Amino acid sequence: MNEATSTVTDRVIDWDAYIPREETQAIVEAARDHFAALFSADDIRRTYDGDPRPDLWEPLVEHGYTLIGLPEELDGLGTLVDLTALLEEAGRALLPAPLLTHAMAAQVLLTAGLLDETTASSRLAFARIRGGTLHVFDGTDADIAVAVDSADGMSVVRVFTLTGVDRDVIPAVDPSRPFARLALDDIPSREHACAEHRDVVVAAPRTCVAAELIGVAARALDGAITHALGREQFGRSIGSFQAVKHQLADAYVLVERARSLALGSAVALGASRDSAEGSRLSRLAKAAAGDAAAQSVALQTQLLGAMGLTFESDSPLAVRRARHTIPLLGNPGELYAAVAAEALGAVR
Amino acid sequence: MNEATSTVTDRVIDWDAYIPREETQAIVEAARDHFAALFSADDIRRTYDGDPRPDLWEPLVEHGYTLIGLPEELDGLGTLVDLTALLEEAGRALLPAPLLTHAMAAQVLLTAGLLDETTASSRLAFARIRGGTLHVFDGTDADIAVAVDSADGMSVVRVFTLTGVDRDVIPAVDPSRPFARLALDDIPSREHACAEHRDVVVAAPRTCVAAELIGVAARALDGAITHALGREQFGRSIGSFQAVKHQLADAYVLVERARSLALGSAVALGASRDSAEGSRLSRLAKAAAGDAAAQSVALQTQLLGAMGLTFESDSPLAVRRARHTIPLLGNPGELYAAVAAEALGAVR
Amino acid sequence: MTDSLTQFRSFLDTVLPDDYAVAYAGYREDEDLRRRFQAAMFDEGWLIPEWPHGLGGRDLPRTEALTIRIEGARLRIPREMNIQAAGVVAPALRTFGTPEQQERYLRPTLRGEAWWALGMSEPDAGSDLASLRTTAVRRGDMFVVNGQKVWTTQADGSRWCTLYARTDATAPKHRGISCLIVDMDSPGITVRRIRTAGPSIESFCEVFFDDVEVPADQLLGELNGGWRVAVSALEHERDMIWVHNWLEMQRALAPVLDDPARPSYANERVGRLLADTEAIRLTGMRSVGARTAGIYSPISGILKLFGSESVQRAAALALELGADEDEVPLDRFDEYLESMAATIYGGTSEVQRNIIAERVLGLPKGA
Amino acid sequence: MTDSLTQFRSFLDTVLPDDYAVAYAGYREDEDLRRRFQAAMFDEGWLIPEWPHGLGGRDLPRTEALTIRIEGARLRIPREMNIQAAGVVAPALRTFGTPEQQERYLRPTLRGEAWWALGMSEPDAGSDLASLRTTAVRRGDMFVVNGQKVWTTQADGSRWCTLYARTDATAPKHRGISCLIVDMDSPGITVRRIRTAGPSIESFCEVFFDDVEVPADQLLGELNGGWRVAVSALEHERDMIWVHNWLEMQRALAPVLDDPARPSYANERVGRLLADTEAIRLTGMRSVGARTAGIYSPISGILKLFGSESVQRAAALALELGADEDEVPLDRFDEYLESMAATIYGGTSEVQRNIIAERVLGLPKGA
Repeated sequence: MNEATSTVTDRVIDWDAYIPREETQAIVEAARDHFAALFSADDIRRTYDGDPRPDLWEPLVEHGYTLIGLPEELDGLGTLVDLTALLEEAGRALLPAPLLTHAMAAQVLLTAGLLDETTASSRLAFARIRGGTLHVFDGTDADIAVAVDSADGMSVVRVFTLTGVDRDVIPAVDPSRPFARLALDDIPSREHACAEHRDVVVAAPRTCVAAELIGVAARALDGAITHALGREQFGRSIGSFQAVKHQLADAYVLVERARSLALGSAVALGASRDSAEGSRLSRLAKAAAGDAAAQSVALQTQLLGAMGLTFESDSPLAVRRARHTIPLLGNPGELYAAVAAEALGAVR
Repeated sequence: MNEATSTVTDRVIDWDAYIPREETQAIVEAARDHFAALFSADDIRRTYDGDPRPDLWEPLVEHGYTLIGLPEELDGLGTLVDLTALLEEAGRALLPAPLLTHAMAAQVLLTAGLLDETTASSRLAFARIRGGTLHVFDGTDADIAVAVDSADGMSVVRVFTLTGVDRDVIPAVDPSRPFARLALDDIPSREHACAEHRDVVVAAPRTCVAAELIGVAARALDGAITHALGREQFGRSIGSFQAVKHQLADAYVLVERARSLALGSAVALGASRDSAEGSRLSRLAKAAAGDAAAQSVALQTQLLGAMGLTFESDSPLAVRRARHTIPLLGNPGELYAAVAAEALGAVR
Repeated sequence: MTDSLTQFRSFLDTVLPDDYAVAYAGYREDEDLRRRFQAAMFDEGWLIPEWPHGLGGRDLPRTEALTIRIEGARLRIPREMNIQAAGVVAPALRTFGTPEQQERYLRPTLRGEAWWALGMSEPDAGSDLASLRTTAVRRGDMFVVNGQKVWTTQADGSRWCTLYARTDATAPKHRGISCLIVDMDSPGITVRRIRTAGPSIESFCEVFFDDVEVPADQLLGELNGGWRVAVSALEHERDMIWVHNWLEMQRALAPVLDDPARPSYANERVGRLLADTEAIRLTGMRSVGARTAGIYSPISGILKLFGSESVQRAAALALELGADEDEVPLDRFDEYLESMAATIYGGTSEVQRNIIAERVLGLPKGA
Repeated sequence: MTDSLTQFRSFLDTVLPDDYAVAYAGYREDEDLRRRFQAAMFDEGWLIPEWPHGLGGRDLPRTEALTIRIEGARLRIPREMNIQAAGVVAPALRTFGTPEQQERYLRPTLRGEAWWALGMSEPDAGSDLASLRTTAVRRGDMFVVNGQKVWTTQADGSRWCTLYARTDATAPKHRGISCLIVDMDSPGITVRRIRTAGPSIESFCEVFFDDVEVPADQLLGELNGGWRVAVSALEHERDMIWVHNWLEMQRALAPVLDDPARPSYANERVGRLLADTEAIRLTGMRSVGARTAGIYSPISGILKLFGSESVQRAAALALELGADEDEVPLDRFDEYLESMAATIYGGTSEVQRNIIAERVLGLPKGA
């Protein structure tokens, strides 16, 4: 069957990329312990009452979290896979500190070739231009904001120096992660044209958002399971009700589906930051993570019942973090539809 | 609040239209008994082996089923609500005779003002023009076929005289309901321009399709429930498993959702055959009926397990009837999307 | 238009501010208007139009009364401050109350002058009323109440409470429960407010009862007949639930439909929700129609589940489509949060599915 | 490209017709080709590449063998005629068979020369193996078998059967079951073929056993150790399940993606299925990766449920979008029907959800 072998793409499967690495696991465990020591759920609640925790940033820098996923020549360590693993832990902890936005901005600069010692050691944030203002995601204390605009199938990366510039804090669905708003005219900035499509430039940041949402989803699912095991109704643990079990199983499938896509995306982007494959997988991963987070936090709330609607439980914290973060870089429906509209012919 | 009362539409709710009528119930009961006496599930299976039942038509005519929903001046009786109730029974029985296609064609002729004593007493069928051929739905024995085409926001109703014209029988997903294919050149036909949009002209036929699909869905749901009550697994009736109960409850909601929309559509079209409201509700009803049928037959098959995949059960009969009929006059996704695309501003 | 509808509109013109139709959102927080409005509704017989004159009604036929209530809801008339007073407690008082109780409580309850708390949920029972542990022990001409209620809406502002307590510890679970009318100012009652997840979730309280004395004549319904009172009270508002959900669907979808930049990819989901909207209305009407004809119809059993889940899907879609790539509008989030509560209150969706499966489809009880 | 992949491609070039890549659909019914192909795969060591030379393999590392099998599936190499022989029975023979059994059965089983039926399901037990009622009673050096099996695939063409029967009526349900190798030509066996819902559903049979004598040395595994044989046999093909589902997703979606008239309203659902497709592949690879590292990973537990339900959704979408307003393509319907079977065979989706909830999430057994 000569025709078959000559017309198909050669495909050697990189099984090794999917073997869990001990280094990744070490980062996960260290971060989990560290976040648990740094702050509690009550600290998150207090940020809702206007008591932010800017003091959390320095320990994160000291522990080297801001270096993960950066190149060695900038003192970086670990891979994009390690960064997503770290951000999943940040999501699981509902970290009330701007690690995600920092990582997103750093990844944009890295893809655009703009990351250097100065920017790598600044407090970065991801931002968006809306009319005459700059909206900085989780950016009340950021020194540098990074925004990516589309321009004729290519993109423009804008780097804003925020140090010393006045900013308004905009209330957000997740009060532990407020927006900063600044007048564009006030901010010194540089523009860098980039030959890639915006979806390529934001592929790594999208994967970062996906990772955090997966962590939020996993936390909500764990919370739901713990509740289902402990709570009795009609004389039995509600976790023994088949309908509850099946809902939890379905949510678990959604979480692992997203985790697989996020891993695939990080592997593809780690191999080639401007690959179409990476851009595509990052959108699917982000969409899947949004699904998983939306579904898991809703399920936790539903299972907890009235308690899930109060701050006696952590459920509203997870709902707010998930709903605040899901639209970032595109909501699930939008991303799925965009990938489908692009897809012609064979799936791969 | 003068502004409120002057800006809102007056709306007197016609509660009476939703009070069940004894006449409708009588039609339902008579048809149920009659269909049960006329044929069995084994007769339906035999039509799959090329043993059609043209002999079922005459009894249907004799019992007056073809007159239901027609105007009194044509010896008709009952309302469009009665016709949908009858067709729901036909769907429930998986009637292997062309009552649905006849009713669809008659309703088109009625809306277009083309129904007269001759056409009303002929064997009618609904059809579609594809290239140079006419595809007649369930039309191997039809004398007259009716097709509706779009033309610049208006429509053209075409009436074909099939008597004596040779036709090919096209195998269909539901072999008890084959298509007939005829060369257009061979068929004498008349054309009638119609000022209404095609969606208006086919609103009543769409409601008829919805009604039949609701019957199929109800049959499958009943079959699933009966099986769940009788079948034991792991030492218990599977109907006592909560996940099974919840799936059946959800399917039941889908069936009643469709039934409500079909009734609303029949009431609106009965009040005014060319109302935008009736056209809109008929599309939603048809979409909802497609959802209910697809879901219920899949659930029946799933609950029956391997048996559901064989002709030892009725499940494949319902699956084939549902899947054959669902795309007729538009699949659910298409209809939902079209109604949404039209909708601007307030829902009503 | 029927006469009563014309009269109701005239009444609204008289009692509501001129700009109410366009500015109703701003009047939502106008507590004074809300109080005055409820009193006027009662006085003029529009509060429960099918009830007798003098009791907030005008003896209208059931469907005509429902038309009035739908019209009111559609015009977004001011909400009652303490919705369960007229909606849940008053019907229970009318059905089960003694003449003295009706004389004392009905009027202030219906006019909105006195708020009520519903003392049902408990820490370890949740929505499972039959498992409640709060006890009421007869001592002389008093019941002495001990126990704890949770998730009690507006307990901190309520004058009275319909308290469900166990009065016979030896009877099967739901047979030993009675309903008592409790003065919330009684010694021994402590109320603790619980912070809710957002402003759209009505305040909850924990209520502790420590040797609270309740006069024996404050028993509502029969001794150990509390189960009947509870079931009857919760079923009274059934029609208003579908009307409410139908209007909530419209409210959630309106900004989506109005959005000129609505993306086409979501049209299928939008259309599905439009079908849900109409199906809620039509199923509600079928249910009323069957009741009018005196025919038993199982479909009213799906209205709560179908309606509340549809509203949640609509609110989620509006939330999704309302986000401007990164910023989520706070009001749409609040509405989504409110819709999450709708599948929990008054019997969770899981309980509703069990009820449909068992009572409508005839499946056996069990897990 | 690895050496083994190059060699495998050369092998395929030699053994398959020149036009196979473009005409594979037409070769699906070519039973002669399918038989010759399986024998060649065995002889050249490509059938189970991780197995030893001489047993259909060439001692390849696990992942390299999987690469070969994925490549074969991707190129749509001819299907085995009796898929369970090499896929289920051979691994069981290798793990549990006596040297004599392996000597006698392995080669013809792997080469496709003798078909096997799997005698598991029974009329009142379904997928609940522990409840089976067929008995095998020891009499001298024979087991005497009585009972009935249903839903037995290809029993009418099979030479042998792995029959699960109760050998100890007093033991707890799953402890009293043994696996016997039964010659289907034995006196007392009656096979009745059941008509399936469509050509894409493999033929089912009922098999009746009436005092069938089976030599005692035909016991596979230990006496009363049938449960272990069954579990092990069904788990062997786990990796091939995700590869199969991944390719089925592509096959179902290809005509949808290729359709120039694909309606945009369905794009969100199409995109969701594209995500499912990639997630099946990536979850499969994660599962292999964890096993390679010797780490326990629960994710393999979701592959069956997630894969088969995704394939069913994809087939339903292809069916919906393939209909030309009124006419449904028969081939897409057949594929949809086949996808309905995938959520039933080898443990229904309901059973899979229970397993995930209990074994992965740690929820209690119960209803």
